[in-house]
Amino acid sequence: MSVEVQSSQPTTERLATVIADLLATDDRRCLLGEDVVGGGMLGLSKVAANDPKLRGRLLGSPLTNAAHVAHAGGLALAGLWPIVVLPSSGALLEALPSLRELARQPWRTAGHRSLPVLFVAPDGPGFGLGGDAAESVESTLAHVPGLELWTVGQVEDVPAALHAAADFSQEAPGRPCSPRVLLLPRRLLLGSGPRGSTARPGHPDLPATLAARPELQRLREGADATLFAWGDALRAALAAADACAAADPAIAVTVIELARLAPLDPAPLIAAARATGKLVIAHCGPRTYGLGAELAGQFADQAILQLDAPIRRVCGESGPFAGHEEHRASPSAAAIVDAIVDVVRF
Amino acid sequence: MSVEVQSSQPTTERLATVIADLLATDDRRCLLGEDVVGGGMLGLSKVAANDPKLRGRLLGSPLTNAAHVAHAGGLALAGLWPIVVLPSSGALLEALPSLRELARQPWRTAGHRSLPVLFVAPDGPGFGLGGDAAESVESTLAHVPGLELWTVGQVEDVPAALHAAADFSQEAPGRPCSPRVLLLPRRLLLGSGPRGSTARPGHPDLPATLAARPELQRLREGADATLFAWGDALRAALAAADACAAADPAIAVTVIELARLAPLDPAPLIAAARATGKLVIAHCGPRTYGLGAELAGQFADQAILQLDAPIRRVCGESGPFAGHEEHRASPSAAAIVDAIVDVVRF
Amino acid sequence: MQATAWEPEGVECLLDASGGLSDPAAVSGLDLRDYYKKLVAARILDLKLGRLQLPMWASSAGEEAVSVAVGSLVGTHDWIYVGNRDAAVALTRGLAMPELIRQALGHPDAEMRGRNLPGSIASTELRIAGACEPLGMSLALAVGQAHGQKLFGRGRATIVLFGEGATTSGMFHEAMVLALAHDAPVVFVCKSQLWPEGAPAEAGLLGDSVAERARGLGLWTRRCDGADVLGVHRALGSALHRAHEGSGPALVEVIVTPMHQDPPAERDPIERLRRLLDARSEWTQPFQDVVEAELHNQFDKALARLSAETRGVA
Amino acid sequence: MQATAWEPEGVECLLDASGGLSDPAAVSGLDLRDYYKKLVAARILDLKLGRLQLPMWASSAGEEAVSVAVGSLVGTHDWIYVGNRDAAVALTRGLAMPELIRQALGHPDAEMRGRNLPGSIASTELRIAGACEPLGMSLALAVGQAHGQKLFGRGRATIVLFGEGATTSGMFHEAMVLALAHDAPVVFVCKSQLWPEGAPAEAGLLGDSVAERARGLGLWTRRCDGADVLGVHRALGSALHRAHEGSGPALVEVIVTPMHQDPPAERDPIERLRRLLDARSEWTQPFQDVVEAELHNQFDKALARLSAETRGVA
Ligand SMILES: Cc1ncc(C[n+]2csc(CCOP(=O)(O)OP(=O)(O)O)c2C)c(N)n1
Ligand SMILES: Cc1ncc(C[n+]2csc(CCOP(=O)(O)OP(=O)(O)O)c2C)c(N)n1
Ligand SMILES: [Mg+2]
Ligand SMILES: [Mg+2]
Repeated sequence: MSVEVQSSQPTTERLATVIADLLATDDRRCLLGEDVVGGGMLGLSKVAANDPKLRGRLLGSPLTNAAHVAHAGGLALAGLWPIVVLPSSGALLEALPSLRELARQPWRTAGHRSLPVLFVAPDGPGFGLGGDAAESVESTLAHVPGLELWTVGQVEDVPAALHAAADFSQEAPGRPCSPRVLLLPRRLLLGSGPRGSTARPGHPDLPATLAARPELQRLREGADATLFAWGDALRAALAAADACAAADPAIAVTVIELARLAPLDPAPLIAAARATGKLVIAHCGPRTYGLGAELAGQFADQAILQLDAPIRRVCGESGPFAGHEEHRASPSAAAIVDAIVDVVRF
Repeated sequence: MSVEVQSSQPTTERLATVIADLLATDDRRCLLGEDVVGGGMLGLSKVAANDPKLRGRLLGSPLTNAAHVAHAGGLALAGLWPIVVLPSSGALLEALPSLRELARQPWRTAGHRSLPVLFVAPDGPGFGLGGDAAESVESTLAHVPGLELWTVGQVEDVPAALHAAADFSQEAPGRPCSPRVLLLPRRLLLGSGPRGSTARPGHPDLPATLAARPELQRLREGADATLFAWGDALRAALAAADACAAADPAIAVTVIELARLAPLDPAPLIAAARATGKLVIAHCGPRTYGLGAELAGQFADQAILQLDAPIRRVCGESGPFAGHEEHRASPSAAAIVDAIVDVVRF
Repeated sequence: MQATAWEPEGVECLLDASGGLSDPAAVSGLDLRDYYKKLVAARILDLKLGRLQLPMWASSAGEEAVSVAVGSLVGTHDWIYVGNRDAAVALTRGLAMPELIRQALGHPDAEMRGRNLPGSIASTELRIAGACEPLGMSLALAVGQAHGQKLFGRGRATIVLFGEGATTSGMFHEAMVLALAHDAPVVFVCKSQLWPEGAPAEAGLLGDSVAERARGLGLWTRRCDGADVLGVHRALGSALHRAHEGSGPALVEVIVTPMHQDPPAERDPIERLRRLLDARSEWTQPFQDVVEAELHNQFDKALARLSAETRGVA
Repeated sequence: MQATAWEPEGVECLLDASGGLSDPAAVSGLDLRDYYKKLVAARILDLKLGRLQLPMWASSAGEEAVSVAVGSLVGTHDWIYVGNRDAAVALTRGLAMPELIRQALGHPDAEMRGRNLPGSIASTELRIAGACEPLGMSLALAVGQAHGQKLFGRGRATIVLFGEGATTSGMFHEAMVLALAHDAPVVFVCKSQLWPEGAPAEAGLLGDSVAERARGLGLWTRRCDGADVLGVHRALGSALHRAHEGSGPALVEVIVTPMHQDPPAERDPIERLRRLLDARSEWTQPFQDVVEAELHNQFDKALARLSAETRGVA
């Protein structure tokens, strides 16, 4: 009687399946967060909470400003692989001293202690609440020495991104893990993706290990300009590239998604920049001191001979924003198109 | 009998005089910090503690992670002009949520509430302790929306920088003050300056108001290259510029000191960059995602037609550092010279 | 009357479940009918705001004893730091309904231009500061504000409202420590939500009562029952009086019973005072209807005018 | 003997000021002469390290009861999170002197490559974690470590050492809250420094004792006198036993008397145990001299070898 009519599934439901699978496939994993036992604020632990075998590893915590992050780090030091689901990426700023301490531990102990812990947090605009809940925190987190910072820009990639980020199998004596943050753009959390593509172990769509998730992805190919983007701005970037491709005359734009923001590997970015010499960088949050500045700085140093136009950064305005102003926190596709046309015609 | 043999005075003593004078000249001012009543960890409240008229406005606090910063903000909301002396700029990262809240208040209240509060903190390498005490935190603090961030690069300017930063006389209904941070490079705190040049009111050396302290200063003039630097890196930058001027053939370098790091006014920086097209940026702390990237990004956008060499950033290595490795946290004059020669000969 | 699982422990009782007053002298100066009107107004405001379908909206029905006591007792120069369910504080203190609604709607023309946190109503003139995002942050700001008031020697005080969930945060601890260290005239008002089946550990209730924990640090404290409107009024009045006098900080814990949990009628603070008034023949159904209608009208008119303006602009 | 202003209040006494033992059964399993040797070693280590003129160095003389109890009582699989004046924990637990000195000197060849905070001695093999920069941070890490131990079901525990100054920090509060919420096998050991004239408010002593405040949150606590070495041993032993057994977290507060403040002789923990041994004719001056000389020799040899190596390299 049941026919496969539902081709799409909300991102949060897809993530709930990934989380249950992650817990099922390695019993070092445990899940922390507010109300995880009741399914979690975003429903991400709903599937796990209904599984009696997994419930014991859902560790609900009292509300704290900073110690919950250190607590998770302590669990990792004890040999667990904690996954911490935060209500907002702002919670990572609130707990910054703890996060800094965790990220510093492998250095402080000269590699003797490992911190296989993952923090997952909704980031940037999307919920319409403004304030902290519209802020993109990557420009602050990228300065935490020793932290690994990942994000994701395409809604269909979100489950795979979580799956990969929760993999700490590369841990070995003398090869300590760094704590990891995965920022999930709020708009992607509100979206949905293909229902089939869950995280069942052995499912061909999913990377089995972190190594299988590339630090950057080429999503469009084009010789006229190179567009760098990540997180919530990627959607606008792809729309802009597609609009350019459809224009007359067409502009062919290479689009590069950055998945890992820290540590940053500039070499492939520089190579992509040199290939066209016409460069646009798009990201959420303010332009001033945004992470896009580092890319521009790298290109102005290492790709100067190929540069034959200004490097344009298309970003959000400077915040904070009220709920009704959230759209100002991210760049629009139109603004990105303008920047592309600008540099190509320069 | 007493002759003026002592021409120089330790920076901390000079600052202690400034602080006493600041408290004396406006009774809205109060001083917060650990052990301020006993003279303070760095001795900065020694002079004030000996003055019975000022002692009542020295407010010693218990040790807290974050609330002391919010507490100071509350005092400012009540109409005081608190000056908070912190043991380390790391304390501002530890209290980041409080600092973010204070900086957001003028926005949150649509300008109805003002926060005339100043945080003064030793920053960067210098004390030989490594870890937090060798970190330059400006790259993190520059992302706090609404915060005013100042630093100082020349030892003789330190008292004037404090004097100017503690001035909130521009406050007026409808013109709320933002909280302000003044980072004092640790090496300058260990140095000394001319004894005469204290902060007595009416002293001609001192700016009476913040307006009198420029956001940037041109410290050397030269047509061959432009060098941007701030904080602890300024000393190395000036040494590098002087070495270039003395070389044969001489290289004439314009040196620009940035005093206010946030909010950043790019226009004068871009003008200075365009003037030579040969650009070097020097600062402490890691290059990747450092504040120098924003300058490079601005120049790669707005000065592209004048750029005829790569933009070089000469910075510290990526930390953290042990105490014996602190020298790696700042750029050397030799590395800056190399970069200047590089871009000039390009 | 038999105590139910809903009755909080360790509280002094002034107005009992059947509306009996154990110490009439304690409320001698208070116009009880007027006070009742304020409570009803608070309840109706919550009802009306609830119908607006605002994002992140949470009802404060059952917490009126706190809002009305705070709004009535503070002096003109006192500051109040509110949370997200304290709209009735602004109402009681006299914020005009149109502005209250603009703020609730996050309207760009509101005093704070729609920048308040959802549910939080502020006013510079009435010295009501809105909520902060980080847990417990407004407690530390309030301590500084109170400390500043004390330094100006004005005999003024600051009240800060928060929930039991904040008491596990470090900010709560540090704020109490700073208040004690500086002997700041601040009154911490904790609205502790209790469920009959007992709150989960995550909700922030640990060890004994919040008031008892604060007392362990050296704070003057009171623990009262939010259904006992007059007890809350008395406790908060004492705390404020101490603060105004320069006797230092205090914490008042109020056990609030959310009405949406369908508690027995006597857990409703408004019903309790109604029973007292009724017993004194100071309550009638027409009186009730008039009080309710007044607030309904005020609200509906203000909302209608705002909608008209907004349409006019668009 | 008359109590002086140096005597802490609210503590149970096992070994009194004159070396009298109130309950001999409480230390029946303990080799007191051996324990005394460890205390002397701790004191001499402090003396020797003090002579190295290290940056930020602070003497721990007077705190030996804590270091030696911790170092002696922990199980092989327990973790200890130390502060900056706990070098004797590593010594008692058996860290080799050359490595201990390398770490104290911040030597690049030390296990942690000179990255420890000044004064902090760590060891992966001995499960000693070094100090953290943010106030109270190691408390929260220790809670997580202990919680992890419990999840593996191993009956292991974690001890964390800190000072009274940390107890005003939010981290202290949050760490206790998390330990309670997760029933983690963690033992908080607070070394409270008391001055006869009373600590300044800034030093972190507020309200009643730290132990009493922690008890208010629901923790099992003991408060003891750091001069009473056997009382400290007993209290810490009970706390650890509970943690190993799965009975949850505990806090042991020890009132320590810094020797550099020249307190009366009976405030010296080592002197107290000496009096007991002397009364039992188990102490002689030659015994004392041998114990001291042993540590001096060990230290001097290790330091000399290290200097030779360093010269060899340079
Ligand atoms: C660290 C952190 N986690 C979660 C939140 C989201 N949050 C805001 S208020 C709140 C409930 C706090 O409970 P309580 O203090 O009792 O407030 P009330 O019940 O009165 O809303 C939560 C979970 C937050 N602000 N900070
Ligand atoms: C917010 C903050 N202020 C200051 C310091 C510097 N500091 C480190 S330990 C310490 C003393 C803390 O006292 P206590 O916990 O009693 O430690 P102990 O006396 O055992 O050294 C201070 C002031 C810090 N780490 N964090
Ligand atoms: Mg609550
Ligand atoms: Mg201490």
